[in-house]
Amino acid sequence: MKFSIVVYAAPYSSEAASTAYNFTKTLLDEGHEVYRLFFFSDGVHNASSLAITPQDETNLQKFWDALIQNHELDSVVCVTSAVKRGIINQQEAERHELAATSLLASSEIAGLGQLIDAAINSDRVVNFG
Amino acid sequence: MKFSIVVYAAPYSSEAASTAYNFTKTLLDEGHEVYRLFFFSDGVHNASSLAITPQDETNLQKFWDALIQNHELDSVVCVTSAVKRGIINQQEAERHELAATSLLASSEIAGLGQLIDAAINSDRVVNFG
Amino acid sequence: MSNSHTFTFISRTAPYGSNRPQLCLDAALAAAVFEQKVNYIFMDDGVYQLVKHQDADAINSKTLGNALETLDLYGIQNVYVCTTAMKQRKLAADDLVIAAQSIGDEELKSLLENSNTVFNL
Amino acid sequence: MSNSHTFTFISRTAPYGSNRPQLCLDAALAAAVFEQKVNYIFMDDGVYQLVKHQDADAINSKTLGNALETLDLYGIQNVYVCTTAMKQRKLAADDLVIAAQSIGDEELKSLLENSNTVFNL
Amino acid sequence: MSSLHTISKSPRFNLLESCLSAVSEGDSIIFIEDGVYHCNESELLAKLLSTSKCYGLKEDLSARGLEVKVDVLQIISYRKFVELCASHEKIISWF
Amino acid sequence: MSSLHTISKSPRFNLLESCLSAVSEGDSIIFIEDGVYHCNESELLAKLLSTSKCYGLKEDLSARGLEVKVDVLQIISYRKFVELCASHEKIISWF
Repeated sequence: MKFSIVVYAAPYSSEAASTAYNFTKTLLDEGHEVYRLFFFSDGVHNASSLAITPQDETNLQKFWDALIQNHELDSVVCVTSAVKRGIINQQEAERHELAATSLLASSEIAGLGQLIDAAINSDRVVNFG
Repeated sequence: MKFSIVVYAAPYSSEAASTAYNFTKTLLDEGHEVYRLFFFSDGVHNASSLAITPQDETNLQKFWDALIQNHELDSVVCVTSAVKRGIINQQEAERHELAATSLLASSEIAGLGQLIDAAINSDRVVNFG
Repeated sequence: MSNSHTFTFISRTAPYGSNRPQLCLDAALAAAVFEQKVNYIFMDDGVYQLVKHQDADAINSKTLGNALETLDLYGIQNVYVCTTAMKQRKLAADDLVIAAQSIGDEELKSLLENSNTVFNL
Repeated sequence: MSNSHTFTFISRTAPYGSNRPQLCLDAALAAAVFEQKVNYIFMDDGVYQLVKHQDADAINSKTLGNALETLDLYGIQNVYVCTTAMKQRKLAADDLVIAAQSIGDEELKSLLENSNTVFNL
Repeated sequence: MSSLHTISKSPRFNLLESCLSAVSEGDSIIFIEDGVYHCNESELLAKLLSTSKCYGLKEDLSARGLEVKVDVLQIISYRKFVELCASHEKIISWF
Repeated sequence: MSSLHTISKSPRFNLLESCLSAVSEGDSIIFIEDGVYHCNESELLAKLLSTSKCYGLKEDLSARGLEVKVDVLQIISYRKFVELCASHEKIISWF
């Protein structure tokens, strides 16, 4: 079955980001398919490339990154949510003359159309916030 | 009177960050003193140097940055909260071999001792979350 | 893109305190742009979004009451408020910035049953 | 640093769902390190932090029940639970991972009145 | 057209109350994250049993040290959570 | 040693209930952000009046289009909010 997963919560502040990760991992293990991951609102922080965690704690951003790469998932961060939260890619950085990027290469920035498209083309949408 | 302000909330997701800003601005206008701003938990995102906001919206990070610089405020982001949320300075970036920094130069990264010190040395501590 | 999908958006939170009302609205407008069937339901504290005479300039924010008028501009006509939520908050239809149909629990359930995707913020 | 300051930390939220219990604990331990007088109060859902037999490995988290034992290690002995919160959640002293003194509203008020700084998470 | 409702905040936030006004006969409810603190309110859950099946996520229950009476709700793993999402026509998340 | 309590979430989150078990005679309460939705519950506030002064932050009230009966609480600006923080010995924030 084709799932899309929407994540509204940042890692570390709320358990929801971790639940979304566990859920996504399980559904892939069970042979289901991910049509799209969509990171919305504070959820965009799951795709930060700059997070550093202590060795005894989970680096959820790295977990997502590995999952996305290993399964070649389509992972999108909402543009409106991302840029105002400082999650930016090369293109946005250049456009606004910022010296850095902060988005993991495994995700791309796109609009809310990708969320609507995901809902239309998935069998199930599951929201975590 | 000497105030310290503690901010737990990120901009845009909750009104608390904006309330904290308005409050701090007002107390300075009224002739009070800020002993320290302390950004804790998701509050560290107020000190992000990478935020881009649409022209018709408030860039709260820039507002804080200007206020801190104009009044030469002591502004601290909690190290434990910051690094796992991808808010890092040059030193952390180099130590973890990350290509970018994301902390506004007007704030510095420090430990919770600075929060306790602020409480001891201020007449009032006001928390916004 | 297929046009047979029904989206229902439930907006349950108060304006300004959090960004959830704006997220819900943005997502609904996106669905409308894609020419999908959209229901928009105000429930719980969400009905506060509809109160007249809002002016959020003083708190560095955009006024949401005005933004809700865009629902109509984007062709979203199925706009509902939960009767219970209105009563609990002592609000009447006259207090609201846009026209919305009052619904009880049974109508709410039926709207949800007939939806393909529900966003609940 | 002056030693006459009394800090009171109120921890009101459930473990794991949010990071607030951890923030509260971290701040209290920092106050203890600075050799300040510290009160630590579990109120509302915060009493859930004290439930025995927690094991957060499966949700990629550190087990908070264990972490609370560090209160004692850092010399924080004034640890309280609100009687009302315990009763509402059907918890008894035996269910708790550390010893804590039960307090009613009057004792809570008096602790707060005699504090210089209150962190309320 | 049955729905699976997820509830992920403590009872303090009254999400179940809102959820119940939207639950149709045949829908199911799963308690996750801090939502698992609903699992000890056996009277409330017993009432729910007539219209809906209730589930609690094992990982969140054991993280919190919660023991639950299994006659009013079923304790399930992430695997079964995914299965429930597949077997219900849509998922409505309350958070 | 009077305290100023700030309440910044909607009544839905029951913060006032928790706050009241911690409010001493002579303390004050200010409603800010979504907390200003408490300002219309005149009965509740009238009861509070016997022990505590209640305030609502003007900017948050007008943002939300709320009209308030000024006999049970005082509508104040940020300036007065700062002044209250200075005139109370400590501030306890409920959020």
